[in-house]
Amino acid sequence: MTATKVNTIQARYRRTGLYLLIPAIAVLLLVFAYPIGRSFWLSLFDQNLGTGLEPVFAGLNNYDRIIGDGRFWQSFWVTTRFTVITVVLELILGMGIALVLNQAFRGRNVVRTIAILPWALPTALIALGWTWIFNDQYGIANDILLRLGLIQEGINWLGDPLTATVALIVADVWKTTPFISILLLAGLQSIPGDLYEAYALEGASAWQSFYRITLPLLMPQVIIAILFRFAQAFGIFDLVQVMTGGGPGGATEVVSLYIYATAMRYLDFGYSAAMVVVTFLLLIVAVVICTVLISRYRSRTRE
Amino acid sequence: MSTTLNPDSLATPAKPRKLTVGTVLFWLAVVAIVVFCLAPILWQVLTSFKVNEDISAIPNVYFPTRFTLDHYIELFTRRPFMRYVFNSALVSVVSTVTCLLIGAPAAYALARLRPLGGRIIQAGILLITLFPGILLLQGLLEIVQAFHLGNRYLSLIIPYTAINLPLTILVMRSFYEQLPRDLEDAARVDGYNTLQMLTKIVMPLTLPALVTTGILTFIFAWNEFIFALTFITEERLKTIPVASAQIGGTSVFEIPYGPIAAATVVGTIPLVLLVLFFQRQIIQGLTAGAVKG
Amino acid sequence: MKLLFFLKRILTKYWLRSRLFYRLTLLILFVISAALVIVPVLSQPVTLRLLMTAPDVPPWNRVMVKAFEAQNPGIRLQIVEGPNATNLIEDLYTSAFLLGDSPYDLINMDVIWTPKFAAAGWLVDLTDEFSQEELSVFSAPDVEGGKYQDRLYRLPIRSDAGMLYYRRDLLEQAGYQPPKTFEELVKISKDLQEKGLVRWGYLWQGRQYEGAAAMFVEVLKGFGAFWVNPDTLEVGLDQPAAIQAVKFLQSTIQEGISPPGVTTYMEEDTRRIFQSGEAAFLRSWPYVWPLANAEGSPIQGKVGIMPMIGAEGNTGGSCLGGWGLGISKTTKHPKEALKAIRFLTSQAPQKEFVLEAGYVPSRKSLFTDPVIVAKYSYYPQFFQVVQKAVLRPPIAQYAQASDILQRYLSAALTNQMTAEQAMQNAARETRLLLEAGRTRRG
Amino acid sequence: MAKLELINLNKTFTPRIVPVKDISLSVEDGEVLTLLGPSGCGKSTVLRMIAGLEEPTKGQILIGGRDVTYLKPGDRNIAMVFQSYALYPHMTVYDNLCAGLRLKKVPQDEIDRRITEVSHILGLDDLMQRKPGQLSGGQRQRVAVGRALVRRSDVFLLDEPLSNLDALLREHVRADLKQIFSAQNAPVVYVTHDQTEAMTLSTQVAVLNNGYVQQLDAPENIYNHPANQFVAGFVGSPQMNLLTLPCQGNHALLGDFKIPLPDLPTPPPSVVLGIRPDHIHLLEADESTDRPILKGKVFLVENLGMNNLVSIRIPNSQGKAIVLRALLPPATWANRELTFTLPPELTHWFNVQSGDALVRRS
Repeated sequence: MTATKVNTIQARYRRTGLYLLIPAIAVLLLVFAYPIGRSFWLSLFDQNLGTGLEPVFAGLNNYDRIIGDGRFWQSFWVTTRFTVITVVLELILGMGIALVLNQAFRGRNVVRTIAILPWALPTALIALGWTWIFNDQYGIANDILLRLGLIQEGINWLGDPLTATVALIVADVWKTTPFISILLLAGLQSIPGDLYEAYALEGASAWQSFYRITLPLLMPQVIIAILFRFAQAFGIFDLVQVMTGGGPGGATEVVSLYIYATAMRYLDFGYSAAMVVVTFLLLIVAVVICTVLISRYRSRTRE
Repeated sequence: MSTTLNPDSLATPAKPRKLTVGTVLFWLAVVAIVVFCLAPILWQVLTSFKVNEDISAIPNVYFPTRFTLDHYIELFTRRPFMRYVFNSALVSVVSTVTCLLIGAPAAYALARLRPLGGRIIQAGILLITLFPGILLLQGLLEIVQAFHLGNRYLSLIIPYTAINLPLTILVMRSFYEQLPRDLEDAARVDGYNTLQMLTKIVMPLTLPALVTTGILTFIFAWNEFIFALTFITEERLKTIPVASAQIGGTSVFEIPYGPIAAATVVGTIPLVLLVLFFQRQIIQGLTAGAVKG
Repeated sequence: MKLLFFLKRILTKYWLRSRLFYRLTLLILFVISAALVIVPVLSQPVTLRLLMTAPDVPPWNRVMVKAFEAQNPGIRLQIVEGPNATNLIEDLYTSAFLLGDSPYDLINMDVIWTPKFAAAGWLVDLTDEFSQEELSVFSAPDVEGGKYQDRLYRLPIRSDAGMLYYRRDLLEQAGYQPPKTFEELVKISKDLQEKGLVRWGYLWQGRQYEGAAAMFVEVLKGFGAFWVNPDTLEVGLDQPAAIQAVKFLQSTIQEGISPPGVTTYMEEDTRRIFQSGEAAFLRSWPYVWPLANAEGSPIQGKVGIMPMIGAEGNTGGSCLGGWGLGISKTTKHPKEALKAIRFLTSQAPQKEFVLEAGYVPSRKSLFTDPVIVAKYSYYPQFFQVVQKAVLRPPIAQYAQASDILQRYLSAALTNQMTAEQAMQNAARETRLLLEAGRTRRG
Repeated sequence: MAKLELINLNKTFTPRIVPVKDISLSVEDGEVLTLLGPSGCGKSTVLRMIAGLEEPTKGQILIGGRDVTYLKPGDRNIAMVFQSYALYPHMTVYDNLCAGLRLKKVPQDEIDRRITEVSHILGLDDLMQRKPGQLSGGQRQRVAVGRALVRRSDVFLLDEPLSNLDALLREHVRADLKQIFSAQNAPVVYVTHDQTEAMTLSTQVAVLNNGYVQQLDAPENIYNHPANQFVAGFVGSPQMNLLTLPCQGNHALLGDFKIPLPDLPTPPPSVVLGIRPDHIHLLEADESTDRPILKGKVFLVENLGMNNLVSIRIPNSQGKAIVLRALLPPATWANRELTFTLPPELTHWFNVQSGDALVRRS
């Protein structure tokens, strides 16, 4: 019997399964694995305008350059700051929106539709819109603040490092809070209502039940949202490219913008590959940390 | 089924509301959400219909004193904006369809057929969803160079398909796992082979899921910027986001906000329609893709 | 129960299915028919394509294209409209070349792109196509700007140079001659400000962008410093003179001669202030002149121009801008492209172009051409400016070097670093950059 | 028609999860074999292996003498009714019925003939163009059976087909199924955890537990002569009293009472006594008997409607009191002292260690 095992039903299914997977895997390897692997390889070479765009082996020189590159570390800091602030704001706002949308009220479906709209729209176009809103002369942001008497004269939002960062954060929070609130909303709906009722019977206040039931039970979704958003925010490109182009003065230049400029503008391919590698490794580290957190959380709640 | 949103089943049961401070605050929150989400879009829409004097009026003119379609007309006459719309549509639709064709069977295999290395593949796919496009750009550029794909739709279709594959696979897999296994067993007893079962039983049954996934894929493809910016330099082949971001004005130092606003409106209308019609599916797909993964 | 729920769900969505099939079919039909339409059946005469900023397109179409196609029936010249910002145009050209098969045959190049495009091997070497004699009709700096490592890649078609605008009326009123040095400029500015004639003395572009690099090149020249020596790749940013240059710019802000906002200004910001009559001096490009002197401008007829000045004991220099044409290596029509360049840079079309668009010509004789002078009386003055123009370093990694400089210059101007710190950092990073290519090339 | 044989089937998922350890069975034409057992006993796995939906780790499956162990489900010529019915929700009843036949390239007129016949038997004539979502539970169940019937398969498999129906409907359908089974000749394998179904529908019942067949027998034998303690406890409701009792010579000690053991070569130190609650014989006040008399006090009465289930505490001077449950006609039993006997012919004896019956009767 065992001799014919190769042709057993299960084996046949498995084989069919593999065939079904092959096209997808091939595409994924081509578009994901090759570029990443290639970057690792290329990061060991100098390939730039100085070398006539020919690769010349350079060992770890490019990594050496990164260490001494003030602009890379500035962009790194800008990205990290942007990521942390937006993710925190989006989580708080997203949680609020999710809690509201989880209530039953007239017109809830309409509000839900509206609430996911920002997420669905093209970032580049939305960024153009925000650029206009934050225009120093004709922007509505200034106009509203002026009318409210909060400022005395118009702010050149995108012209100042601090306000440009604020503008970017506002735009990103607007754009991606819906994503988080969707995730959290799904989490909220999977929490059985009788839990709240049981807890309420014990005399818990709304805040207590949020803190004691909602938050802990929502933790997996929160961690997943953080992970997703972290990766996305860390790789943000279009919003910044369109709104500030990294300016003023590199104050809003995120890592991906610098990598893009290094590759596509400076044609410093070896160096940009090294930056890709560094960013990639940092992302992996973050993912590992999050995964550990999730699994630890899950095993803890199971006990 | 537990994490999909079913508006009929509420975590908090509806109670008859009385006008209390709580309800007032609650409705204020609802209004705030609506304003927060809609205001920037509305401002852009209003701008697109304003004459230039209104656009650059100080203090701001909120509602156009005179409605004008000039910016839209300029958009379509000065530039091949129809082409941009067409390019975006073509690239998005083709990559979406390809993605579903490749992704759905793969998702099924992962959900039910337990192929060799399935777990590793799945973990890899999960990881991949987190990679930002910038990490792939340079390598893809080389591929594009090697196969002379520059300024061809394929140079966008392939990356879009690939980038959407992980999400497609994750979402479809979670839908397939919810499918009652008995149905497939019954089909096997009836004599369907795997492919027939996929096409005749599983796919038709998960058509809503395919639509859901397809919409997500379409949205991502329509909105993509960095590859479209890099792999397409020919004007006729540009997609809407890139073309809009590159709209030039009549003077070097002036930015044409009217046409840009109009471009924004034109470029987002298809997506607004999608969201209006498929709100539920989008939410479902997103949660299935992220939470189940 | 689960199954029942599932069935219910399927059924409630069933409407979706039927309509969806309908929609999908429609969509596929649409895609197929559209694909058939696109298939480019363009077996037309030779078409030369080039990309330029949106505002350049109308005058090109009105003059150059019309004239060229009239003279060369077999060749079409197609101008592709790009975005406004020139750096975006550079990126588009760069991407196009990187992708291989560039869709552009001719390249309309800013002066600072030439070394990069040439070093990348994307341009046809034109050195042997043009004799010294042919080149001598162009302004010398413009021709220089088309060279990289002594080979010619670009023919100038339009010149541009930084210059100093001043309020002739106010200077006369206060009894001043136009300044010869920065020191004089500062003195006059202060005086005029004190007299309440103007709010600001001197306007320049201090935002972190390429314009600031161009502006700074002039100040460097004015202090006798240099940025990068293109032949030796020596970096001069941390030399005392260069640091002096930075300190001069810092001082204009500190002393209230320049508005604090100058560190965020680009050309238009400074022009608006100058044109509203609020400033005595402005460093900018030729495009300001017609606008400042336009009907209804508060300073119409009250403006003078001169080449950029220097510090005491140094001669100043104007930063060279300007555009020229090169040929893409991947073009299928190099002969036609060369023919087009010869035609477009020749006397008659350029003259007409200058008259139409008000651009600064690259051919020397046009500055004094009677017809042109009749329309633009100030062109002979421009000639002086252009002749004194200095180049930004024609090195392959100019863009990178410029970004490094902009970064640290901006840091110094906004007082995040001292002038010394900033320039030392800039010099160090620039050296690292040039090193990465040079050592391994040789 | 074909005999179904299972030879030493084993299914091992992981070394610790072995739902089917070693099962051999055979079902002849016209037989209805019920696989009865608690959930997790491996009965569904056996059925799925017969269908080809699972693959045995060891062992063989023969249908009509043909080895089908590694054949695809579709190639085995079997039909199966699923617990959830597994009707294709996107197809009409008609399409559901003929899907399998079409795949087998049965000619259209033959398909129609068979469907007409089956739909007539099952009363599906008016439902042909409906989709499963528009059918009631009972109708769906009939369609599922119909789908199996039209295939005219060599073996007919049913996996808890009645468990999704409400109690009333279940009785009807049970009767219908019984008729359908007897009207056709293929071997039927029927999986259920419901003993009533097993008793009413089958010609043979295999009680499964723990991956083994505990007893394979006619339904009445399963009830009356359980082969071991598990079968005794699993079959019958209310559950049989099973008491582990110490032995003294030829007697088992039930509290302070002595019950004679059956004839055994060597009397064991202890033994399990089994007596169904309904078999406990209450002695009337004037009734006399030569059997050992037991006495106990009622401490709990559960009203089952037709009867009362009475729990009796029997005093035990050696240790803890022993509890017996008896099924008695309704009366005020609470706190009464009862006198009763255990009819020897209805008393079962099991080995304490193995659980096997000490005496096999047939």
